[in-house]
Amino acid sequence: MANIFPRWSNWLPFKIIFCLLILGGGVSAGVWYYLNPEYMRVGYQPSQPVPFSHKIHAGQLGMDCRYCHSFVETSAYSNIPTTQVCMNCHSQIQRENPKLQPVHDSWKSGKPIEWVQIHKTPEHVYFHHSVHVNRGVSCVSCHGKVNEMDEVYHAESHSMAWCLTCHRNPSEFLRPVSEVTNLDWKPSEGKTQREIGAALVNEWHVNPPVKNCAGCHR
Amino acid sequence: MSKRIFQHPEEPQTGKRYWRSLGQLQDTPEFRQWMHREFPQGASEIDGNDVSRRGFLQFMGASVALAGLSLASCRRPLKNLVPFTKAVEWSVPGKALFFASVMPTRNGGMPLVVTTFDGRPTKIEGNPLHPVNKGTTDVWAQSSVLDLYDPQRSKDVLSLGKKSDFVSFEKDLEEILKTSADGSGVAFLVDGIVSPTRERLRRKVLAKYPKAMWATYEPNGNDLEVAAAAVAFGNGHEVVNRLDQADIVLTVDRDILGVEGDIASVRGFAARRKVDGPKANMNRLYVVENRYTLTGGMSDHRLRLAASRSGAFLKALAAQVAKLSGDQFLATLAAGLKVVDTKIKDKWVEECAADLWAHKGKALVLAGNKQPVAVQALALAVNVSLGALGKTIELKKSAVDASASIAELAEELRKGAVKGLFILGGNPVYNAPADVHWAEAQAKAKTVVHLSIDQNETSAKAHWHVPAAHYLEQWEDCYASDGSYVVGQPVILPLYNGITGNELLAKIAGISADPLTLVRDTFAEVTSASGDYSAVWAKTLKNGFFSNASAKSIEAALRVDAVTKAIGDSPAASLADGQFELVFITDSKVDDGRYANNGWLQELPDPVTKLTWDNAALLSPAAARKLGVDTGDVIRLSMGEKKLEIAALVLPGHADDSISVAVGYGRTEVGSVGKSVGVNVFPFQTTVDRRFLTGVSALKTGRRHALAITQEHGALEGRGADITRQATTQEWSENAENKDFFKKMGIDAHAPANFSLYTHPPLDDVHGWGMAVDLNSCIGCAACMTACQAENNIPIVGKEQVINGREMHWMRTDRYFASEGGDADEPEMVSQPMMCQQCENAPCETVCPVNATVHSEDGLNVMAYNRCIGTRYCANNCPFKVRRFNFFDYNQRSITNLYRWNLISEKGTPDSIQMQKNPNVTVRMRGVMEKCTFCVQRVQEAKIAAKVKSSDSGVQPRVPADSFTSACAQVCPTEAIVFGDIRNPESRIAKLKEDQRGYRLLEYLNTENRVWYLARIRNPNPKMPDAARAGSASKGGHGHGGSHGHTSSQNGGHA
Amino acid sequence: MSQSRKVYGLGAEFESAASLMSAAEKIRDAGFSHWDVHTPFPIHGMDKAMGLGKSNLSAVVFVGGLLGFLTGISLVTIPSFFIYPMIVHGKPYTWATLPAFFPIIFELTVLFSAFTAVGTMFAMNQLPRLHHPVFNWDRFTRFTDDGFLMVIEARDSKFSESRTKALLEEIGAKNVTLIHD
Amino acid sequence: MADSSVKLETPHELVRPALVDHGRSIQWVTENVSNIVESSTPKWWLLSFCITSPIALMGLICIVYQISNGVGVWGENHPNGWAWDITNFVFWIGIGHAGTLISAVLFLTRQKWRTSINRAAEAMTLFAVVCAGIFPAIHVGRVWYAWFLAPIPNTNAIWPNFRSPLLWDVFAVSTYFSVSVLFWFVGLIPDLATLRDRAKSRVAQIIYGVLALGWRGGNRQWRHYEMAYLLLAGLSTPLVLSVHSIVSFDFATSIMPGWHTTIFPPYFVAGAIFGGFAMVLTIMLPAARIFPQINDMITRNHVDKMAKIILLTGSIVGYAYLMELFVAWYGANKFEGFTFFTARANIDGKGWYQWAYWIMMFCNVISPQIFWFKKMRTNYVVVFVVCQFVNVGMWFERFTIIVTSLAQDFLPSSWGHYSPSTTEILTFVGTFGIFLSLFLLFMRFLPMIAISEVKGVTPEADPHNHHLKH
Repeated sequence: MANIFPRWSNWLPFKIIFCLLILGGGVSAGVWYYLNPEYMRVGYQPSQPVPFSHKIHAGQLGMDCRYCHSFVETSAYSNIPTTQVCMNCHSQIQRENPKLQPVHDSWKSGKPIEWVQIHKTPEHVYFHHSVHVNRGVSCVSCHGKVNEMDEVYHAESHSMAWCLTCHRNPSEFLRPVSEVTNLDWKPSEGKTQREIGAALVNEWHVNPPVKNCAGCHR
Repeated sequence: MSKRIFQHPEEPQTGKRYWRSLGQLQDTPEFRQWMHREFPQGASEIDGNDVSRRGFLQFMGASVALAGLSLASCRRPLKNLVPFTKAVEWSVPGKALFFASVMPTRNGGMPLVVTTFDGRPTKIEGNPLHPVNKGTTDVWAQSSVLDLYDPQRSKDVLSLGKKSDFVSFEKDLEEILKTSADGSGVAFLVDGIVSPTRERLRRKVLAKYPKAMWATYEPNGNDLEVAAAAVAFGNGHEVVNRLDQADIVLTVDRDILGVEGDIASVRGFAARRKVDGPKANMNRLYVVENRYTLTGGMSDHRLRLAASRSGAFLKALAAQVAKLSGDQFLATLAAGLKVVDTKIKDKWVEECAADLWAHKGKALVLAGNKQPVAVQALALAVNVSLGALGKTIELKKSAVDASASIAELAEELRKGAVKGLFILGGNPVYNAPADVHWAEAQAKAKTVVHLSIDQNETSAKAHWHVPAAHYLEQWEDCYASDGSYVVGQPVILPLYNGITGNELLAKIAGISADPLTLVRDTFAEVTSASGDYSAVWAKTLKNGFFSNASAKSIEAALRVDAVTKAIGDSPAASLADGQFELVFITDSKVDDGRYANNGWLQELPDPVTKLTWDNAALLSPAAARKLGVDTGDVIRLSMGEKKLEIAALVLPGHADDSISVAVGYGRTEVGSVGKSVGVNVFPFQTTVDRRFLTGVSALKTGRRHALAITQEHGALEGRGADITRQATTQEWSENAENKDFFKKMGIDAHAPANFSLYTHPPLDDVHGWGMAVDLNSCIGCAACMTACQAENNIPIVGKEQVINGREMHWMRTDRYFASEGGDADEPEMVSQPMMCQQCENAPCETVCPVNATVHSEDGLNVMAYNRCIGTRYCANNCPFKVRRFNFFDYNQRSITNLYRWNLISEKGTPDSIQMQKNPNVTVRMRGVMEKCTFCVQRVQEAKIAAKVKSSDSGVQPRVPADSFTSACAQVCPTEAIVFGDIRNPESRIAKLKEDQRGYRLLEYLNTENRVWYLARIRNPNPKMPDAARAGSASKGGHGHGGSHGHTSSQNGGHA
Repeated sequence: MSQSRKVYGLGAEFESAASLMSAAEKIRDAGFSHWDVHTPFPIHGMDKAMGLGKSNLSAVVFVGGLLGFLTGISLVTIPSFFIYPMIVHGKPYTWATLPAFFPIIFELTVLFSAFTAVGTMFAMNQLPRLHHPVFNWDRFTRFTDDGFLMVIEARDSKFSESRTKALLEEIGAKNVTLIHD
Repeated sequence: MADSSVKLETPHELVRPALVDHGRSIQWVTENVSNIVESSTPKWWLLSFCITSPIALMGLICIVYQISNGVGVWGENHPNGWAWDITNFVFWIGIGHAGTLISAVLFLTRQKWRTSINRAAEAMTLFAVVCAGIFPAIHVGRVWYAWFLAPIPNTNAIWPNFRSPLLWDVFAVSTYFSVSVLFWFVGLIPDLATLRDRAKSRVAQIIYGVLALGWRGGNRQWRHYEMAYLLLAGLSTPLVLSVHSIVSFDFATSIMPGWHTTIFPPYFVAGAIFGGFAMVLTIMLPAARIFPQINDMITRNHVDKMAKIILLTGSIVGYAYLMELFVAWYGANKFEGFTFFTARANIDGKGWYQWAYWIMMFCNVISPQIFWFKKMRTNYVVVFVVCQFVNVGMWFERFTIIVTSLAQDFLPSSWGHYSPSTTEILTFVGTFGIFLSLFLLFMRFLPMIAISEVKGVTPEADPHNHHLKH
C-alpha cells in the first residue's frame, strides 16, 4: 500500500496549529484592546446641539465648575445647567452670536436644550458626586482637563478597575477640597502628590469602600 | 486614544428602538399628558417613551431621552441630557424631597411623610412628629403608593360606560341640580373617611339643598361600635380605647391588634409589651375569638369560641363581674341578654373576671365591633363596672354628624324618591349587605354619579363615573384618631385627571374654589384662625398636622335605660349543633375589596393564614375532619337559597363550629391584578348579620382549588426553643440573674462552645450594622414586608409562582402554631420576622463561585447583583432561607406570560409602575439572587452624608446614632424592629443586643448573626386553667425552654 | 514507486512476536542503531531486546506537573491574597487556609501533567506525521493487523542492501523488501 | 500441545480463565472488531438513532427554552434551589467515573481483563461527562455571564472565589473531561491506524489517517506511548477520585443537615463506581447481544468481575447510608436527626420524600446483594435487571441527598415541596438521547473494543510462547 498522504502533509498540522495560535492570539488581543472601556469610552466626543466651549468658559474665563454644575456638592448627580443659567450672562453678552441661537430659542420657547450624554454610569452603579468632591477628589480625576476641551470628550475609562485604582490608593489622587474645581492644580513645590494625598487620607480619615461592594452596587 | 468628534447620525423617525426597551411599549397618551402637566417647562418636549427608571430620576436636572441605536452609531447609543429651561424650586436632581401628608382611612387619617424623587412619590413613611403613629405606618399605607401608579386606575369620565369629559359631566350635573331646588330627590352616599373639609362641604350642601339625603356606608366600618356607644353614652359619643393604660385586656371577637383596630391601639398595646426585666409592668391579654388573629397570637390566654357565642361569653363574664363588684345593674343587664347556648368554660370566665376585677380601673374589655349592638353595649357596661371609664376607655365627641344608613337610602331609592344619587368613593354594588339589594335600588335613581379611583362594579352601573384623585394627588384633610387635624398635601399632580370628592361637593354647593382653598378654608374654621393665618398654615404643612384642642375627651354616664332596652330588644343568636356559623372577617389585605388591584397586597401573605391571592374558608382541624376535607378542598357553604363554593383552609386554633371567610374578594369589575381572585361572600352578609351568620351548612364538593400559601409548614417540630424562644414571666423571674437564660435554650443548651481555626478578617469600619427584633412586641402584622417591598423594588410574582414557592419578599413574617403535645386544636401562635441575618461568618459567601456576595467592613453581607450568575448555591447554604432568586424576569414580563417563549412575547413594565421604583436600588433582572440588604441604600446615603459633612474638617465621619433606619424598622407600628450601629454605644441597638432576652438564631452554627431576637415573654395568670400551657411553642422535642433554663443556670457559673 | 528513488531501508516480516523478539536481539547484537520493529501491540520485553532504555517521558511530565502545580498556586493565591482580598465567610487569606484552595491546585497539576504527557509523547514519537517512507512498503500495513515487521534504515552505517537482506533472511525474516523513500 | 502435557499441570482452580475465549487469533480480533465499523449501516442502528436523536434534539430545545425564559421553567423554588438539575449532574458525572476507573485504576493494578471493555467504558465516560456538564452550565440564572467563573483579568478587576466548591467543580469537571479525552484518544491511536490501514474508501482513509496521526507502531513509538499511557493512567486515578470527591464537597462543605458530612467523598466515589459499572453493563450487555462476535472478548468472566465490583461498591454505599444514620443518631443534633430519620427515612410520618429514600435503599443496598451468587453474576438477564435498579437507585440517591436536605431544613417556616416541571423532565430525558446518540455514533464509527490492547492479552502476544504460532 502506498502512502495515503503526500509528503507535504507532514507539515500541515503544524501550519494549521500555528495559524490557529496566531488567530486565537489575535482575537484575544483584539477583544482585550477593543472591547475595553479604555477603547470603547475614552475619546467619545459627540457633537453637541450648542457648540459650548468649556475651554473658553472654564479655561479662559476661569468660571468655576460649580457655577453651572451647581448641585455637585450636595447631590449624587452633577446637574446639567438650565437654559436660565446660560441666560444669566448671555442675555447681556454675545447676544447676537449665531452659535447661541439654540439657547435663545430654548429660552423663548421653553423647550430644553437636548445635550448629548457623554459620561454614563451603568444602572447598577451608584456614583455619588458630592461625596467625592467634598472629600478632595477633583473633577479632573474622572473627567479630564475639561477646561482645555473645546468640546467635551470622555477622558477616562470609567471601568470598575479604573475606579478601584483610586479607591485602593486614594493618596495618589486627593487634593485639598478647595482645589477640587481647580483643574490645573499641581502639588506645591517640594511636595509630591503622594505626600499630600497620604497626609489628607490620614487627616480626613479617608476610607473609601474597597471590599464593600455595596459602596457602589446597591 | 485620540479625540474623535463623534457625529451621531440623525435619528430616523421610525427607527427601531431596541436599546433598553424598558418603557417604549408604553408610550401611552396618558403618560405623555401627565408629563406635560408635571413638567410644563421642559419635559413634555421629550419623547415620553424610553424613560428608564434612573433616567427618570435625572428628569429634573437632566432628563434623558434614549434614542434608537442605528448602525452608524454602533459604538454607543445616543442619549440626551435634557435640563429644565428654568430651575424648579426645591428641586435638586438626585435628592429626595419629603412632604408631610395624610392617608385618609376610616379610623381617621394616618399622618405620613412621603418620599418623592424628582416629583414622583416612591415611598411612604409615618409622620415621626405625630403622636398617634410616631413615624410608623401599616400595610395599607405602605401599599397605597402602588395604587397611585396603578396603570389600570380610572382615567376618564365615563357616561354610561362610554368615554366622556368633564364638560359634559358638569353640564349634566347642572341638569340634575336644576330639577331639585331644595334638594329633595338628591342623595349622597359617602365612604367612612373622616374629613373636616368634607364635613364642612356637607353642611354647605345640606344648607343649599336641605332636603337632600346624606348616607354613609363603610363595609368594614365601626358603625355598630358607634351605635353601641350612642346607646350607652348618647348620640355623638365615640369610645376611645386606651390600651396603653390597661393592665388587663380582654377582647371578645375583636382583632384589636389587626384589622379591627388602628395604629393607636396597636401602639398602645405594644407600649405595655416593652419589657426591660421580669419586674416590668407588662400587660396581660385574654382573647376570646373564633379563629386565630394577630390579637390571638399575642394573647396570654386564649379561648376559641364561635363568634355567635360571644354574647353568651360576655353574659357569663358580666354576671361574674357583677358578682364580684356587687353591681346589681350589671347583673340585671347580664341576665337580660338573650342567648341560647351556655357552652362557656366556667372556670375560664371565673378566673378571667376575677383578674379583671382585681385590676379594677386598669382593665379593659373589648367586644367585637361588628357584634350586635346589644353585645357591644353590654361590654361597655362591664367596662363601666370595672371602672374603666376615663381610664382605659375615654369618650370623645364624634367628628361627624349622624348620617343615614345605606339601608335607609336603599329604601328611599326603592320608593323612587331619589332622582340624583352621588356616590363618593366606595363600591356598594359589590359590597353592600345582601338584604339591601343595592344594585336593584341604585337602578331606580334617575342619575347616578360615581366618583372613585378605579372603575368598579358600581361604576359599571352608574350613569356617570368620575375618576377620583389619589390621596397623594390632591389636597385633602383628615382628623387623626387623636383628633388632631392633619393636612394631606399633594405630592404629584393627578396622573389621570382625577378630582376629589371635595371638589365635587363644592361644585354641588356652588362654591368655586380649588381643592387647596377648600382645605385652607376648613383649616381656618377648625383652628378658629382669623386674619392672616399663613404662618400657622405653613407650620401645619411642614409638620403635617395641627393639634386640635377641641378633641379632648369628654365625660358621660352610662345610659342605663337605653342599654337595658337595647339588650332586651336584641334577639338571641343561636348556633345549633352540627351547624356552622359563617364569620365574615375583614381581610388584612384587600379590605372590603378596594385594594383588589394592588399586587403588593394580593401577594402579601395574610399574617395568620399566610394565604396570598385568594380568600378561603378557614376551619378547624376537627371541622375539617368532620367534613372530610383538607386545605385546598372546595367546600360548598349554603344557607337557604344562597350557595357558595370556596376552598377550605385548615387553621389550627379555629373554633370547631365556625367557618371564617374574608370579605373583599371575588371582584368582577376590576383591573387585571384583582380579576378572578377569590370568592365574594358579601352576598351572605346582611345588615343584621354583619359579623356572623348561623345555621350555615357545609359540604365537601370533591373539587380542589390551588391555594397560594407562602408558608407550607406551620409547626415548630420541637424547634421552638431554637427558633422562637419564650418564657413565662414566672420562669423569667426565677432566672432574672441568669444572663444565659435565653441564650442557652434548645440545641444551644448543650452544644459545645464555638471556636474557629481561623481569625476573622477585621470588620474594621467605624460602623457595624445590626438589628434587634423584639418578639414580645412584634404582633406579626407584616407591615415590614410591604415596607421592604416598596423600598427595595421587590417585584410580585403572581399566584402561580407563589404556589411554586418563588415569592420574592426579602423578609417574611414566619408564623408558627405550636403546642407541647402537638395539639392542633389549641396551639399557640408565634410570629417571627425573618430577614437576612447578616451573619458575620456568612455561609452563603464562601460557596459563591464568582464572589458576588461578600462581606463589607461594616458587617453587611452584601450582594453585587451584576456579578451574580445565579447558581443558587448561596440560597441553598443559607440556614434561614432568606435569599430570593429571580426565577423569571419579573420586571420585564407580565406575571401572566412568564412561560411564553421569551423571544416571542412582550417585554416591559408600564411606565407608571416604573415610576414607583426606588431610584437608589437596582431593579434586578432574572437569574439574579437577591436578599435583604439591611437597606444598604439608606446605609450608604447615611455614610455619604456623614462623609460630606466631615469634608475636610478632619473629624472622623460617623453616622449619628439612630439617625436613620431600615424600611422595616421604620414602618414597624410596635417598634419591635430596631436597626442601628452596634459600634455606637449610644444607639438603641447597641443596648438591645445586650438585653438578657437577646439571642441569635442557630448560634451553634457559629454564623455570628447580626440580628438579635428578643425572646417573647408570656404573662399567664397562674390561676387560669390553661396557664400551664403558656409558652408551649418553645417546648417539646429537645428544647424545653424553661427546664433548660434551669440547667443552664447551673452551668452559668462555669461558662 | 520508481526504482530511481532513494532507498529508505529494508523491511522484513516475522512470523510471531517471539520470532520478532529473537530477531531483534540479533539485530541489536549486530550493532544496528537506525532500525525499528513495527507490531500490532507493544511487546513486553522488546525494549530490552532492542537495547532501548526506559522512556524518559516521565521526567518531562514531572516538570509539566510541577509547572501546573505552581500555576495553580499562583492562580488561586495571587488574586485572592494580593490583588483583591475580600471578606468571605469570615475566613482570612493566609497560608493556613490553603487547604481550601487545594482542589484547584491539584486539578491544574493533573491537567498540566496530562497535556505534557501527551504532548511530549507526540513530540518524542514525531506525531503527527502523516507521510512516512515506511508506508511505501505495501506489506507495512500488516502491522496494524497481525504482522510483526522490522525495518532497518538505509542511513544506518552498518546498512548494506545485500548483506543486511541476507542477515534478515538468516534470522527468519520473510518477504524482505527494499523500501524506497 | 502434546509437549505441554508433560509439564506440571497448574491446579485447575488456579488457572486463570482466558481473557479471550476460544483461543481466537489476533487477526480474528482485528477482523471482528473492525468489521463492526466497516460493514454497512445495520437497520437496528438506523432505527435506534432515529429514536435517540430526536430525543436529544428535544433536550436541546428544552435547554434553549430554559435559557431564554429563565430557570423558572424548571421546578426549583425557594428552599429547593437545586433539585433535578444537580441531581442529574451528579448522576451523570457519577456514571462518567466508570470508564476512567476501568481504564486507569484497573490498568495500574494490572487487571488485564479490562482491555475488552475499557474503550466503550471510556467513551461512555466522555458522553456521560458531556451530559453532566450540561446541567451545571444551564442551571445558572445567567448563562451568558458564566465566563465570570474563569479567572481572566478583566476591567472589573474582580476574580472568582477560589474557595467555592462550585469553582472547584468547574476545574475538576473540565480537567476530568480534558484528561479523559486525552486518555481515550491516546488509546484510540493504534486502533485508528488499524481502521486507516483497512479502509477501502479514500474518505475513510483520510479521516482515519488524520486521526491516527501517522501511527507506525514502531517499538520506539510504543516505548513512549506506553509510558505516556501509564502516566495518564497514574494521573487519572487520583483525578477520578478527586472529581467525585469535589462534587461531594458541593454538599459536604455546606452547613445543611444531610449535606454537611465528612463521609461524603469516599461515599460519593464508591457510589460513582457503583453507578458507573452498572451503566457500563447496561450498555455492554445489549451490545454483546447485538454483536455476537464480541462475546469472545467480553466474556462471562468480565461480567462476573464487574458484578463483583458492583456488589462491593454497593455494599460500601450501603455502609455509608447506615453510618450516616448512626452518626445522625449519635451526634444528637436535632436538625441532623430530623433530616435523616424524618425527612429521609420518615420513621415518624412527617417526612416528605421517604419514597425516594426507600427506593434508593432498595435499589442500591438490597438489590446488588443477589450478586453473592455466581449464578446470578453470570446470568446476563439478572445482571441487566440489577444494573437498572442500580441506575435508578443512584439517581434517587442524589435526589434524596439534595432535595430532602433543602426541602426540610432548619426553619420549618421555609420548608417547601419540590416537584419537577415538564421542561425539567424532558431535559433529563433529552440527555439520555444525547448520551445514546453519541454512543451509537461511537459504535458505528470507532472501534468499540481496544483492538491493540486485546491483542496484547491473547496468548499469541506472549513473546515467550513460541509454540503457539504455527
